[in-house]
Amino acid sequence: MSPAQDTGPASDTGPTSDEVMAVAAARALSGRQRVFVGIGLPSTAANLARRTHAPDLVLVYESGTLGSKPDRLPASIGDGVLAETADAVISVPEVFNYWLQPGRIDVGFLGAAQLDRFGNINTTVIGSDYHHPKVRLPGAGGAPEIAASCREVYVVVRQSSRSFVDRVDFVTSFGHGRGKGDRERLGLRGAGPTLVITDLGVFRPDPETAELVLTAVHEGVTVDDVRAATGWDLKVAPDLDRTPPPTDQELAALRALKEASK
Amino acid sequence: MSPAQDTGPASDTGPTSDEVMAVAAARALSGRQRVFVGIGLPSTAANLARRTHAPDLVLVYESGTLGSKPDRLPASIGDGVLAETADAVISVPEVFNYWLQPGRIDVGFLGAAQLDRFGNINTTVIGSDYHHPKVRLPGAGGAPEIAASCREVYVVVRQSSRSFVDRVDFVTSFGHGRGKGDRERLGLRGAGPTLVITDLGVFRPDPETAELVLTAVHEGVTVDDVRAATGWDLKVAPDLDRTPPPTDQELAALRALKEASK
Amino acid sequence: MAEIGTLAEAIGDLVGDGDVVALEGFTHLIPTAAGQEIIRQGRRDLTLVRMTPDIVYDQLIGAGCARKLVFSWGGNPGVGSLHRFRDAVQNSWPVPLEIEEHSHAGMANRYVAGASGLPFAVLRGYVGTDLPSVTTTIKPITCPFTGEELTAVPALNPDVAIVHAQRADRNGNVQLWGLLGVQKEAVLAARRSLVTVEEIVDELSPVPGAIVLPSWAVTRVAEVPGGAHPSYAQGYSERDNAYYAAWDPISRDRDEFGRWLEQVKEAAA
Amino acid sequence: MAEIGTLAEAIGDLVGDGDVVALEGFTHLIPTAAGQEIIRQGRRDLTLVRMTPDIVYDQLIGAGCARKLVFSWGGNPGVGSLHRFRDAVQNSWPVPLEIEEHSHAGMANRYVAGASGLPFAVLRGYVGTDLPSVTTTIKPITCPFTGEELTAVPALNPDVAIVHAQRADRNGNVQLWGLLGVQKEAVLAARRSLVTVEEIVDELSPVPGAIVLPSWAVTRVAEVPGGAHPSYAQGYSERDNAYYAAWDPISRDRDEFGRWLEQVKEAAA
Repeated sequence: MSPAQDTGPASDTGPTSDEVMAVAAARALSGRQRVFVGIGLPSTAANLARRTHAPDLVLVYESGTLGSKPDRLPASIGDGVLAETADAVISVPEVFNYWLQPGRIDVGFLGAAQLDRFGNINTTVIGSDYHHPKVRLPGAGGAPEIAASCREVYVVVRQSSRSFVDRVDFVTSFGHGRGKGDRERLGLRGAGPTLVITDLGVFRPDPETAELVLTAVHEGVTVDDVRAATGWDLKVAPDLDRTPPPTDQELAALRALKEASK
Repeated sequence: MSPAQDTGPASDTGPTSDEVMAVAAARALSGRQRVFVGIGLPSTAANLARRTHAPDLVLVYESGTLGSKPDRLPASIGDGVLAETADAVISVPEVFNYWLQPGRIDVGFLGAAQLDRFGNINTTVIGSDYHHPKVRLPGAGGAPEIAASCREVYVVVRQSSRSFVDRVDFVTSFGHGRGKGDRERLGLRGAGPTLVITDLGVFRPDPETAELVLTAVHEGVTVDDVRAATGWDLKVAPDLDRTPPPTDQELAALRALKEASK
Repeated sequence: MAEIGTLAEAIGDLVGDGDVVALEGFTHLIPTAAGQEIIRQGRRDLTLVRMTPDIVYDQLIGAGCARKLVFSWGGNPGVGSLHRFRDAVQNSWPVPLEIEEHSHAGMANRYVAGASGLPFAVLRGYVGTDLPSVTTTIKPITCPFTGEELTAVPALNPDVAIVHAQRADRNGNVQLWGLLGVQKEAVLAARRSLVTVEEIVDELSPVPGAIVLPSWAVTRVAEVPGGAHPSYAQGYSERDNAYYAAWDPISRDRDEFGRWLEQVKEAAA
Repeated sequence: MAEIGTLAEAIGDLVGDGDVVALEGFTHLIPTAAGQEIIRQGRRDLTLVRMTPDIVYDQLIGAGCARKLVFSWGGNPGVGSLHRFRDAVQNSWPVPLEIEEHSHAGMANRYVAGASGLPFAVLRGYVGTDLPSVTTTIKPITCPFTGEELTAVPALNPDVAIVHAQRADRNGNVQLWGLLGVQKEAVLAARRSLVTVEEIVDELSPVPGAIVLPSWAVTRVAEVPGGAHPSYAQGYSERDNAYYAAWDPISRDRDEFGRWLEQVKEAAA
């Protein structure tokens, strides 16, 4: 059985699936890492990490803030609180050219509308015809270069067989292409997606093939649940982990962050 | 007879040749022109213009100041007074890329160690062998791109047969090459040197050939004086002007500027 | 020297049918009032350029002002989709919308090239993605020193750039601070520019983090307090998050949007 | 995270014989004390990079620390020539000095490319001049969109960049203001960096016009009050114009310079 769907935080309820995902994603960050943070789930997770076990985490937002220390979840990447609490505010060209492009950022934290078995990301169009899409999505934003230039990429995404597909309809951001070695062939410097966290579990690329493999399931989730929400023939790591459930402290911090942003 | 050599300002003496030159150069600027100012004679002239007939002149220094309004002559292009009185202070890459290169500056005001009959400037080496120069000069600084990108270039230089040569030993900054049309052939956008002011007179390029022609002599200077200080067979404009001598007001303003910078 | 005038005059004088128009402001200082004045004056066939076509462009697209959109991320930030944008792309409603799609890094560098008087910019970008297969303004370029292949994008030089700023002085010098986005680059890249400001003051006292656009780099300044609503102007207003949420149902429905449009057209600038 | 230590330790740890070293500061915030510590520690065969090799590089060149100079303007600003530089170029004294000569625009863009992780930069520069005939790091490049020919210069990525700033906090975050030169670009382009500062403070209060280099972009910070003398640190000191003038006779004469050098070597950092 899956955990309860996210129906908004309430201090007397157990964790929702989104909360489990946010906590799992937050735990993946540590120390003084420099994290390039997309808005939404990545921002929630990165801020939670900074408020719990990783107070020295350096949050970089594409709106041009280095070292933001927001006391609430920013409503957008341009939320004033990001600028007001930053070590430095810089122009958008500068954040991409001087800070992202040269590989100064440890972790790029991205969301996805579609993610495929090799960690390629689509946020552009659903459907095979770009010019006549079934669904027009927002587009690339900063993601293609975040995916290219950060030392590693973590993806956080709600999982379903529609979002977790064999092959994305459009490669907005390059993951591992069609397998191991494709990034090197293209001269991409970062390691690409090394971690994918969903509301069901955790995935990592197989070191031999770069295909995403299930390495952990969250509390209350079965491997069959995950398979049912995966659009390819999912491989499972032999030493499958179970994500420890959010601690009371983690959950309280997450809910406090969300509450403060209302 | 030439005017007295510059032996330092004294309020009860007539103008020195450097003062005549500075005043003549200042008069060439007017209105709201944006002037890219090199240090030394150009800076003196531009500041004098701003203090007398052209109070709205916009002074741009390569150290990164837009609209400096110094109350004394800056001792260097990095004098603190330039930053403190500027409308905007920007980085050095920005001043060259965003402000100079696109042609936003009306007048580039340059000095020269050598200047030739087609307005090419040398500030690099004296002598024909770059690698074993007779005299090593400071080099290019901002001048090559100032000469290329400003709408016009004014050169202010002390004249002698050594500095006013048929052909410069090294083209540090391109004037009119070897004649009319060379700038267009190279795709240079600005008009190049349109005015040269020395301690003896004023020169402008011939519209047909782009060769510098004497168009005015300063008070007390003869055409023969100028020919003697010119390293090529100098052409003289048929309607040769005589520079009106500095007014008392101009001289007082110039001396006050210099006094304030001590 | 920037001329100071009203918003309606400025749009009337600077923005013509068929122009390439960039309204910039990266989630902060978005010149929404100027966008609505363009709607009110009924401009058509615009090529709209903007890194993040959010509500301001959803409105212009829904009103049928645009023929083409050049962009890198089109969404209602923190809320979801831009439904007028989607309706135009998916259903050509109210008019077909051509798109030229880039990444943020590419768009930012295109403005930098435009501001720098260069025909193109170089970046490490787009590699491995499908964007170069659908966007013709992305090409490879080889380093003449190392032989390495990189990506080139052409300069953006809009006919008009419009941005919002906190203040201008009476000479038309403009001061803005907080998140700076690509506003300076957009203004410097454009042939003409309009800056709407929260207020016109006697003197621009220094503010930490502020930049100044000198009057001689700006065509027109118009005092439009609140002109960035529903985005914000740091030091003057807060982001109206409720408006972003409220826009979703208006944008989602053509009739709802039509009623919104009538109201805008009836309002004076 | 930048480590905070002494100047002598920093030079000892960061600068090795044969390194490519950039000391930057455009007439303001010139890290002269750091240059003299390099002399004191007897480094040799350095490739010195600097837009404006003024007194600080005249001293290093005269002391025989440099094998090569990469630069765009070498003079004693407001005074005249750099005689140690001239003596090295004209007479190979005390050791031969190779030069790689650019314009300011070229050098600035080379740092920008270095800071941006690109192998080269594009500019409208050097056209018609004799510089490309004597400098191999200037090449033509063609715009892939318009066919126009422009100029490319390779990135500068020094082994070490050294700059002076007004302040740092105890975490090593650096704040500087006034004329900014290319200091940010030099630090970001370099593999290692040292910032000498006027003072280390508990908190970096905001200052108009200031920029901050985050601690994680800097290798080492050393408190060196007056470390920019004879240049100045806006808000802390004035430019010592008399020193610039006094340098001329010292620099002009090998023996005078030799006496100056002995004094520097005897002084503690």
